[in-house]
Amino acid sequence: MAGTLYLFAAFSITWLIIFVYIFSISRRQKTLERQIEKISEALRDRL
Amino acid sequence: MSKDNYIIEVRGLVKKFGFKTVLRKIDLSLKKGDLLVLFGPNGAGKTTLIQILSSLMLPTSGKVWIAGFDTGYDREALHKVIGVISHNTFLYNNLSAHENLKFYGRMYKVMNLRERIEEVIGLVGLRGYMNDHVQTFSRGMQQRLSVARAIIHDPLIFFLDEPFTGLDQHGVEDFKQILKKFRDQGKTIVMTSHDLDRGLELCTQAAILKSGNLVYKEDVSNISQDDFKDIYFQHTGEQKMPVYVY
Amino acid sequence: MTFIQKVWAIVWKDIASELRTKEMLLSMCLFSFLVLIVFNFTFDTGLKNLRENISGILWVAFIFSGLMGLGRSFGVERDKGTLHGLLLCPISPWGIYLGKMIGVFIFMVVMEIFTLSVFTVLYNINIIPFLLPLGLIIFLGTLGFATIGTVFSAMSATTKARDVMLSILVFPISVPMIIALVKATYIILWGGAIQEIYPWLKILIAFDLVFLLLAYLTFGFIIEE
Amino acid sequence: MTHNRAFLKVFQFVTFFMMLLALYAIFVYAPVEKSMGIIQKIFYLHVPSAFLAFFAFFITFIASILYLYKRDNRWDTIAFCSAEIGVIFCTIVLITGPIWAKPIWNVWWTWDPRLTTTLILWFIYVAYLMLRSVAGENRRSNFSAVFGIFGFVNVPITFLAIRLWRTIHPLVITGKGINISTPMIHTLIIAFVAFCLLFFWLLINRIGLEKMRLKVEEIRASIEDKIHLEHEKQGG
Repeated sequence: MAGTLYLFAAFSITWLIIFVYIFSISRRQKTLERQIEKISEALRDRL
Repeated sequence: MSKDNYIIEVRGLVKKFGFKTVLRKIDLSLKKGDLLVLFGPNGAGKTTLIQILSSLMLPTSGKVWIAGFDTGYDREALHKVIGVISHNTFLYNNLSAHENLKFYGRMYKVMNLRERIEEVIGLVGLRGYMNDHVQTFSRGMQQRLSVARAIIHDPLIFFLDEPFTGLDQHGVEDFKQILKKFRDQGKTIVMTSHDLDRGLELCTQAAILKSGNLVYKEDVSNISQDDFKDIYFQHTGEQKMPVYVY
Repeated sequence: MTFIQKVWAIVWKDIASELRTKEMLLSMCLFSFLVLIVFNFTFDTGLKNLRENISGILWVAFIFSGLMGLGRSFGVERDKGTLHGLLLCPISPWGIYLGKMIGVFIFMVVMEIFTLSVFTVLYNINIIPFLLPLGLIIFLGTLGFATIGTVFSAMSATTKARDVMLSILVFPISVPMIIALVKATYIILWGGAIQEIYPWLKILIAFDLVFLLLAYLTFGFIIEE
Repeated sequence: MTHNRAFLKVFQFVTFFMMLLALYAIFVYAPVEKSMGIIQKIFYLHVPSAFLAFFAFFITFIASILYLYKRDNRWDTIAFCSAEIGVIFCTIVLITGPIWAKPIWNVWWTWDPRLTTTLILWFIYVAYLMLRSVAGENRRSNFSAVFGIFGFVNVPITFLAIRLWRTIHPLVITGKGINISTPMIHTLIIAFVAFCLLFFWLLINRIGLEKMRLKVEEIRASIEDKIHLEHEKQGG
């Protein structure tokens, strides 16, 4: 039974790490997209 | 690849720090014996240009040939023919004047080093301080010793970055004499200065750098100082000379 | 020949400059002395199991105080603005590297001779009979440490948090060398057969040669801007 | 661009599918190992992660060499992104290792050559990432490329040294062999492929992100530059 617990811990931690990483990538991507949006808006206003 | 008639040849020089452009497409050529003074407001890229010319920095794009040597490839050969003086003296504080010159003399493999040290140290008027440690020197004396250091290997080309910094009136006069002597010997000199009067007195060529652009470069031997000041203000848009704080 | 003379000029300049103040040598020696004393309290020296630790203590003292010397090797040149003067000299980056590296090596050896004599007294170990093999191991170890350390010293001198960065770069890379040094020193100090240290010697020699070669190939990239 | 995006979508779908398939294979298809019991299934996470961490650092090594050789910033980006993902996988190895060791050998950590080398590897590449964050902009690429080369060349020497060190010391733990059956090998292969796909999917996305960041920074710098120049013109 203890084995199952350890197994569960190992798998959940692994997935957690991977998902947190994917999440951080997508969040940074969103931030960049927002910045691009801002820049192009500012440029449109000037034109 | 060297251009025979030009001793300094800069083609399409661009320098960026990260994405920040410091120098934009600079073209510059100097003949042997020219004395060029680079003027320009703070942050115009003067020091960066001098550092690239003296191969301390690599250009982001473009080419620089000094005495026929490409600054990216023939650095060792290039270093033998250039002398650099900046507001940073490149001197070792814990060593004496003589030891500093001995070190640099050995690095440049100067022949008859002992006599040569005597000679250059006399030239900058520090003969009496030969065995004193550099850290006991005043700023002006350090700058003089820095001149001696730069000329120990008798270079063909000089790059001077704000060489008057920290010199007293007397030191400035001496330094001008040294520069005149070099000019008469046919050495090529590139120098940055914020001091229009002192700079103009000596130069045959003047250039103005502004925001990384070379906006002006002419032979100024026939232009009066006042005329040049007007040209300077016109090109830089400044109302007066920048105030430097060191 | 010219190359060797120029490299020697750099070494001479560093030594002459250090002998004026002796600041760095003194602090390195004092620091390693302190390490020996502190470890003496941490591991009760009366106990037999100290034998296991004693070679480790010695190398911790060497490496930590060596790190002080390394940090200053390029740090001082940058702070005092002499680095550009050095870079403008007509010598290849490899020559500058060798000059600085030999300087660090010599300072470390001086510190190590001092530390070893204190060590002999404090820990009651007679090292005279093992002087030759021990000297060889210390030579290889110090060389390896100076080899990688000089490269990272040149890097960290330009970064923020200079000293911390130097340790973070040096330690993980020096792991195989430290293992080999501690084990070989242990075998020598406790009278092991000389053949026993051969595998460790091989690792040390390989480490030194590989990283000297890498330094030769890459040092030019580190000092350019 | 659309072509690229479509490819990425397909790639993402395949990766996702393979990950599910791997989970199915690990928990349903693969039999429970006899001597270790169910805990042995960590093996399917641990081994591919270890391989990929190593592989990622190898990519960093090659990209670093190519960067110094070609002076092309793309190689620098690849080296950096690969190192970051390598650290992620390395972390997974270092966490699953002790979790596996504890119930089987009743210790969290063993100074086994492979595990110890992985730990050193982790330190080296965390140092690599730190170096990138503290180095000045015009030196960053060169420094990290040199360190990427030093770090990877160091790996075999470290492994040899640690192995030699462990064989001379008595081993507290003697590795129990795993009785591998054919379904287990199948499962391992599936998990391996799934992890490789995951790795490349992460790498492609991370490189895309880094390129986008650089592009935005460049655009921003050039706009600021234009404004600055225009401002000066008006002032003068």
